[in-house]
Amino acid sequence: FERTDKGNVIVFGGRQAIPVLDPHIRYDWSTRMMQQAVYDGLVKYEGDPAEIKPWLAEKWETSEDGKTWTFHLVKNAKFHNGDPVNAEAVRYSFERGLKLNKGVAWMLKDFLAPEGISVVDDYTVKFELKGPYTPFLSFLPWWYIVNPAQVKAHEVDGDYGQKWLTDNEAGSGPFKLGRWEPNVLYEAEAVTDYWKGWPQGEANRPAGVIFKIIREPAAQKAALQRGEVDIVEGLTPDDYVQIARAKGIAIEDHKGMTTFGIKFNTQQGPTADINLRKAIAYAMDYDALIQVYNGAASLETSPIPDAMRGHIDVPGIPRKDLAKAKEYLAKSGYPNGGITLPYVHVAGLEEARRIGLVLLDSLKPLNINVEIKPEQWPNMVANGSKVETSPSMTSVYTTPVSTDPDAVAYQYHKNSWGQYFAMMFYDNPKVTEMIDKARSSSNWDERAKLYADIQTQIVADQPEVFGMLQNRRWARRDYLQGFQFSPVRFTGEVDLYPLWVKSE
Amino acid sequence: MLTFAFRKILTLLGTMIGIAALTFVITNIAPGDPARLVAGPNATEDMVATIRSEYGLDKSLPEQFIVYMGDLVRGDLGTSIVTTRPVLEEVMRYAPATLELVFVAMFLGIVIGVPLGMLSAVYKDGPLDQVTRIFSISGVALPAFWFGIILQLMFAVDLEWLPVSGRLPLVTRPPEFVTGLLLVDSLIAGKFSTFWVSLQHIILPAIVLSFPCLASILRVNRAEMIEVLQSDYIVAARAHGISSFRIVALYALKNAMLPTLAMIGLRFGWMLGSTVLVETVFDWPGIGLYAVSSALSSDFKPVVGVTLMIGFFFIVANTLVDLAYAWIDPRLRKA
Amino acid sequence: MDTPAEASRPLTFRERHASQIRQWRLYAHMFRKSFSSMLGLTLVVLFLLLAAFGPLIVPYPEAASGAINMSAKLQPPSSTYWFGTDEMGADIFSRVIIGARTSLWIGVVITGLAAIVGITLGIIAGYRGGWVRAVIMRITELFLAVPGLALALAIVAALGPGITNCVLALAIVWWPGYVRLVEAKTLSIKEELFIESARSIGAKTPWILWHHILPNCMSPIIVKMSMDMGMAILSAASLGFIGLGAQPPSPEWGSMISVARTYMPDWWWYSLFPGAAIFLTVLGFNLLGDGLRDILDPRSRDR
Amino acid sequence: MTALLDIKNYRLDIGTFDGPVHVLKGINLTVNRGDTVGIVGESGSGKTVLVRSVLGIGPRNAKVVEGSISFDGQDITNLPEKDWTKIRGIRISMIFQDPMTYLNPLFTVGRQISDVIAAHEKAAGTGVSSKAARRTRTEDLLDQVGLPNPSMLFSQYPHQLSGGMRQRILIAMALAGKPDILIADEPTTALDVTVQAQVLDLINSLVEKLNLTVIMISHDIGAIATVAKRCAVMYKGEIVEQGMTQDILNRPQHEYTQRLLAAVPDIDIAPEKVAAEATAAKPSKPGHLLEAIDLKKVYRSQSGADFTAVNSLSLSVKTGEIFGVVGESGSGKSTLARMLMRLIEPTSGDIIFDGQNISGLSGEPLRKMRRHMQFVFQNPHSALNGRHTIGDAIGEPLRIQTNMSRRDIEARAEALLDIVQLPKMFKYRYPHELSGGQKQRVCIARAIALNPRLLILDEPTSALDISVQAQVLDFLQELRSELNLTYVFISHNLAVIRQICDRTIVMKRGEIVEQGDTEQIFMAPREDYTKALIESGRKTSQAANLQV
Ligand SMILES: Nc1ncnc2c1ncn2[C@@H]1O[C@H](COP(=O)(O)OP(=O)(O)OP(=O)(O)O)[C@@H](O)[C@H]1O
Ligand SMILES: Nc1ncnc2c1ncn2[C@@H]1O[C@H](COP(=O)(O)OP(=O)(O)OP(=O)(O)O)[C@@H](O)[C@H]1O
Ligand SMILES: [Mg+2]
Ligand SMILES: [Mg+2]
Repeated sequence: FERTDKGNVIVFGGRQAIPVLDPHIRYDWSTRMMQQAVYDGLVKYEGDPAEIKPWLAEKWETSEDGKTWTFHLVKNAKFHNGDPVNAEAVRYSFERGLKLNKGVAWMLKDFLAPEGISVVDDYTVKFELKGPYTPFLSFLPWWYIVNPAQVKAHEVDGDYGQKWLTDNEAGSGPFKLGRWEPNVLYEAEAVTDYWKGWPQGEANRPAGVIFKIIREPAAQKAALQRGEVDIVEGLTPDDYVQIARAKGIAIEDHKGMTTFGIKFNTQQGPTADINLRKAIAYAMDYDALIQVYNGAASLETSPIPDAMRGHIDVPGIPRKDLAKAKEYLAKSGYPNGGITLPYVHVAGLEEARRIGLVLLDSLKPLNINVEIKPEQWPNMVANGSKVETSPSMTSVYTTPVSTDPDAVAYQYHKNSWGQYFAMMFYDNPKVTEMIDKARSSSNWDERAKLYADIQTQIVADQPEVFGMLQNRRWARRDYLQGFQFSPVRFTGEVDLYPLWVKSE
Repeated sequence: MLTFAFRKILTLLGTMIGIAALTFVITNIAPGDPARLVAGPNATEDMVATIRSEYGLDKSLPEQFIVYMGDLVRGDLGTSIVTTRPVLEEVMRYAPATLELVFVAMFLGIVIGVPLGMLSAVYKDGPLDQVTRIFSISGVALPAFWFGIILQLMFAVDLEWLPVSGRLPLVTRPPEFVTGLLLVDSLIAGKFSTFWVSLQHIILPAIVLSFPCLASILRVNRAEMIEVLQSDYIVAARAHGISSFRIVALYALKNAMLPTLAMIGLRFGWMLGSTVLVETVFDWPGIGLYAVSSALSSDFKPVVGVTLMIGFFFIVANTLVDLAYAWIDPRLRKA
Repeated sequence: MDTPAEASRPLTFRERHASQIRQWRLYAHMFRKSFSSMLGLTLVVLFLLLAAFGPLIVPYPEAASGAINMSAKLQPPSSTYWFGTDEMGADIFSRVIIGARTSLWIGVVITGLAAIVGITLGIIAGYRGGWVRAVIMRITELFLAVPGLALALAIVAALGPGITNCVLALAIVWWPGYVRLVEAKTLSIKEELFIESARSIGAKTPWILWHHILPNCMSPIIVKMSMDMGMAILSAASLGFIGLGAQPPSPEWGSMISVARTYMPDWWWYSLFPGAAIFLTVLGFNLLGDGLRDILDPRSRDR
Repeated sequence: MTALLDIKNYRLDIGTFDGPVHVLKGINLTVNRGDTVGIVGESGSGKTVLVRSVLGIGPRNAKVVEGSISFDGQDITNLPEKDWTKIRGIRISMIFQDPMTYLNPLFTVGRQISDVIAAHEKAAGTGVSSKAARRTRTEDLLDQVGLPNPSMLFSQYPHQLSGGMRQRILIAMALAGKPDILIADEPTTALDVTVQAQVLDLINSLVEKLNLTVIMISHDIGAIATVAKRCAVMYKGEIVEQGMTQDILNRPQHEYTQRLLAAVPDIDIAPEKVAAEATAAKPSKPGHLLEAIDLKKVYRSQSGADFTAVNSLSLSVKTGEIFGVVGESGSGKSTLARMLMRLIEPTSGDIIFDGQNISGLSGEPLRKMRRHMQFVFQNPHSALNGRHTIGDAIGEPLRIQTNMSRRDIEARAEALLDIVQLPKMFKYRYPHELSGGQKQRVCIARAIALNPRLLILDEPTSALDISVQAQVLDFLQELRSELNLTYVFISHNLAVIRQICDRTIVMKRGEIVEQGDTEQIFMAPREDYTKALIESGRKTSQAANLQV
């Protein structure tokens, strides 16, 4: 950390830059980490397992039919320029998000029209949905409230202040923006009289946080060891093992919700053959998957991650069994193998590449060759959006943005076709029907049962090799206190608010 | 003279447009869909379409090209889809860092390369010549990225003499923006401590970048020196009793400097290209890094923009070399 | 004076080619005298041998085709694994040696394509002159005005990563160098009397290009090609390093380093050996080219 | 009084890949103060190596095997570099062959001379004088060598000066140190005929004015005769003869010297034998083989200005004759010759060969036509492709124009070598392994390979030594009668023209100023230009000087 006259400044070392800070436009992990620092939402995810905590909204109620949601705001919240955070600000922010139709818009736009939001009084705001939508609340932590006055003041050609908000903020969060040097570092200065106060106490509160871009893991490690940064993300699995032994360094290691799967194209090519898919799933060396992470991962026991409500351990999910694999292969259209299947992964994703090597090695006994192909993410998504161009096997990490099982289950809905996580083009009318039913029901017991059936059926259809859930890891100096994990955040993302430095 | 300048500017413009066309075509032949990337992983098709139309990506390629060229003529390099900012603005922000690095590296290359080249020409085939030959060719053969990492490990991680990466320490505020070159700006602002730390930061990347350039400057200078030293007018100068030192350091050097200058001009452009690697290794926030990260996210406007910018600097550098040529060589000085 | 019998005696091979033999002996003599040239030759020969026989002599040939052994990952150099193992437990020694073949292929294809295109265009531009030359040279200058690596980066980024694309991209940016070299050479050779002499006996343009201009351009071309072999390998490795070059499990040195750099400094051997391999290979080709220049380029010859 | 320069039994080897070459073999030469010594000898006889050794700037890998050189009583054979600084350029200085390459193009003339002055002052230990003083001295020197407007010249660059001016500058430089000995290595070879005479005059006048000791090298015996009182003849690294110039010219002892003198063509002697042969050939083949009507060639320079190299020129060459073209350098002779061959396009005008207008020809007909007319170039050294063997070079026209088999071509090439009197063995050699005269023969063999009817020879001998020139000229005449050829013979050397041509035209700035029978032109020139040309030719003509 850096000592300044105002106090300690915590330094976070990360690999990914923040090109656009605007909360209604982008929400990748680095961006969201900074957004969470400078903005507040109506509610916020906290804790492990993740729970939705009241934030700007101190309480809320739902109508009988599940279509109307009313939120009551706290009265002491203030934007950084001193304006109060009121119902109009909330309404404006949601309207802005929906109208811009970017970033987070997809979460609500099918159920909420801008006209459906209304200001009841200064501190009460009402949302009227187009239909009942149980996961509604679980998306709200992603919607930040901006100060309409500031945004409107900086509007150019009716752009809702997009240009300005790219590297400015109009929030009410615990931090406000300091230095903003794109591609180098981003600084957030603590707000002295943050309306919600500081959990670590005013005395321990840092003067600010610097998010420093360090692209090379070797440089990250060096910086951490020299105490130039206090916490880093994105080291290799082996680095974590290595650096854990160093003095003064602690590893944060938590079970996450990001699932890894090798998605098959179930509609076209060799992998349209379920027996081949099964053969591959049984040939896969699952232990090596864990070894790639040096043990910091756990095998998926169902499409739905363990930390999510409604998860069950699906019995009979494939594990390595060469005999079975060969049996299935014999039943498939390629009884003697002899084919080459592409395995596409995002260029630069080290673990995905290594898993490709594991797959390649695993399929050798089946006489199936694997061609490992890295692709730029946009190209991969573009190819994966059509049945014809979607490769036989694609490695995909998926992080659900809410704790509701629908967030995962819907990936197997036919409506999701074209999305990157639906590259398998899974088509099982029974499953689709169950998903629809589960998402509109507000009775948890009924839903839980449906989700159990959904999980079992998906595993049986083997649209992908169910891989593992990788642990979320950070390496930090041991004097850095207050770290709070929550699985619903993105990989790498840290809640900066409760952090503080314990000086010896 | 005026028509000369006018013609130069005209060719420069022509080349720039050519480069723009070239890179635009090259970068757009692929099927990449940057709109998809920035829309986020869960975006629906209509959200992606919103972004596409905002950036004109829904138009056909020839249309996009015409729009791009039209904007280019007006000095607009388009907008980066990832950062949503005008490319020109961003390139301008990152260019000083790159230029500073290149200038320092070039300085090192010339200051070391020219005298060494001279020496090894004078002591041709001697042990010094053999050593500098292997040294200089090593310079060209060393993979910059690898060499950078090794230096980093040695001097920054292990010995902790120098910083690992970046341009300035975290808390040091950059001096007031005048030229964008930290070394210069900090001197202008009178902040010697800032000058000192930024010098420490630039040392390693500059060495890595300058090494191949130093090598080729050395080689060219040596070869030219050897040739010049065998030329008739040097024989004549010797016959007229001019001292060896004067012959080598003044007469021959000036003649040998002509091709060396040309090489410096060439290497300048090459260096701008290599910053792509060096900036990646040293986290140097310049246009190279900007180009790589844009290329990796299929954001092609910045790639075209950076290529143009590099081309521009390169042409300017070569024009300067041409002028220097005319300044040194009276035969080129006629009206 | 020869007796008539002697004069009509058919000449032996040695006699007929005395000039060439002397020339070659002179080359060999000059080449041998220079330590650095010999070093270059040794390195290149070693490299070619490894490229030819590498897979036969390495201890774990399967390491090059993606065999993994997670229990032996990231082992330091030892008697079983001379250069240690990588993050998947593959033997780095085997991969580095077999990588020579990949590199050779890269170098030959890039240099070959570039030379064929560049020499053809260069000769045409230099000999024809006029608007043909203007067009060719403008395009060449355009390419030369953009540093090759930057342009290649843009091309591979657009085509997508992979060794074929990488080689293609580099070939696309490589040919202009040959055009310029050959054009300049052709321009000066064109003015030589022997070209006019050939025209005066009625030689057609292709004949002149093939029999007179090309052989006289050959020395600098050979020198440049030798140097370029090294530089092409280096550039391909650079793209590999950025992550746009060869892809696993193909053993390419640059992409090995690209992966290996995340394993610095604790697993230093991982990047050290591929890096050293690139360095030595490129060094070899450059030293060789430099040595060839000394003997082939009459300008620097002093005997 | 000891000799100023004394070379005793000096033997020098130069190490090459093929072993040492004995370049100088036992040279003995003494030069006394006030002497003017000339060294004459064919190209490659070792003249330059010898005088450079005197200055300590001999070839890099030279080795003195035996003997010594002493200067003013001091042995300078193996003088260390630092001791040379007191001698080189100060007590012994040198003028070089090619004034362009011996001046540094990047520095002003004044700077170069005053640097030399400064270097001398430093070596003399008198302290370097001021810039202004040196400038004055430099301008004095420039004045002394007869250059106009020295103060303007001071700040000019070499490329702005003509060849003659540059040579004067080099002389000024050599005189800067008030040398005891001035060595001049072929000071006039690279200059124009008219300028040659001026420079020789200058050297002569300087010798008298400054009482210089001079060693002058030349392969031009006339130049030597102008300047040197004493003379040495070098042949293959040896001095085969030395003595008073007068004596040697009148009574040559050594066989080589005799050959050399015999080879010198005399402008004032009307050749009988040749003319007779030519007249004999004439009536047998009447008619005109080649005609040019109103030929014009305009060059456009880069700055856009037009330059007319050949202007409205008409001529006709009769079958079987030798047609001479003479004129000073730059008068458009080569341009004319190239146009006749259609190697360059005439701007306007017609060329008629054997009744056929060939000015509009192109492609295949032009190629066919080229079988009948061939060209021999001025410089045999660059007219042959260094990468082809002699056999290839001679066979090339056959391969292009005929479809003879490989074997036939080989045989024909051997026959051609025979015709040009070269051993068959030569077909495996490369051009650089041949002497100039041999190369020119190869060029001629190549030209006659297709049995042409017309040969255009553009100064075929001017790059050759005099003795070789004579051989080539003789050979050309033999060949003509053997093969029934017609020649267009270009030269600036009037003596040569007179020796072999039947009819001649005199060119000046692209136009014909006079034409007619050669003898007539020489005996009774009508134009002033022709007169001047003959006069200056006579002056430099070696023979003219023999009568001194
Ligand atoms: N550096 C050298 N290496 C090898 N041989 C040399 C070298 N310099 C000169 N020679 C040889 O020495 C011989 C004499 O050369 P030199 O230059 O003295 O001749 P020259 O009489 O001056 O001829 P020219 O009239 O052509 O100037 C030639 O055979 C030449 O090939
Ligand atoms: N390609 C060209 N472009 C422009 N000017 C030229 C060109 N070739 C020749 N000239 C000019 O044309 C004039 C005649 O040249 P040409 O070579 O015919 O002279 P020449 O009589 O053969 O002289 P020399 O005796 O020196 O060979 C010269 O002034 C020359 O500068
Ligand atoms: Mg000589
Ligand atoms: Mg001529």
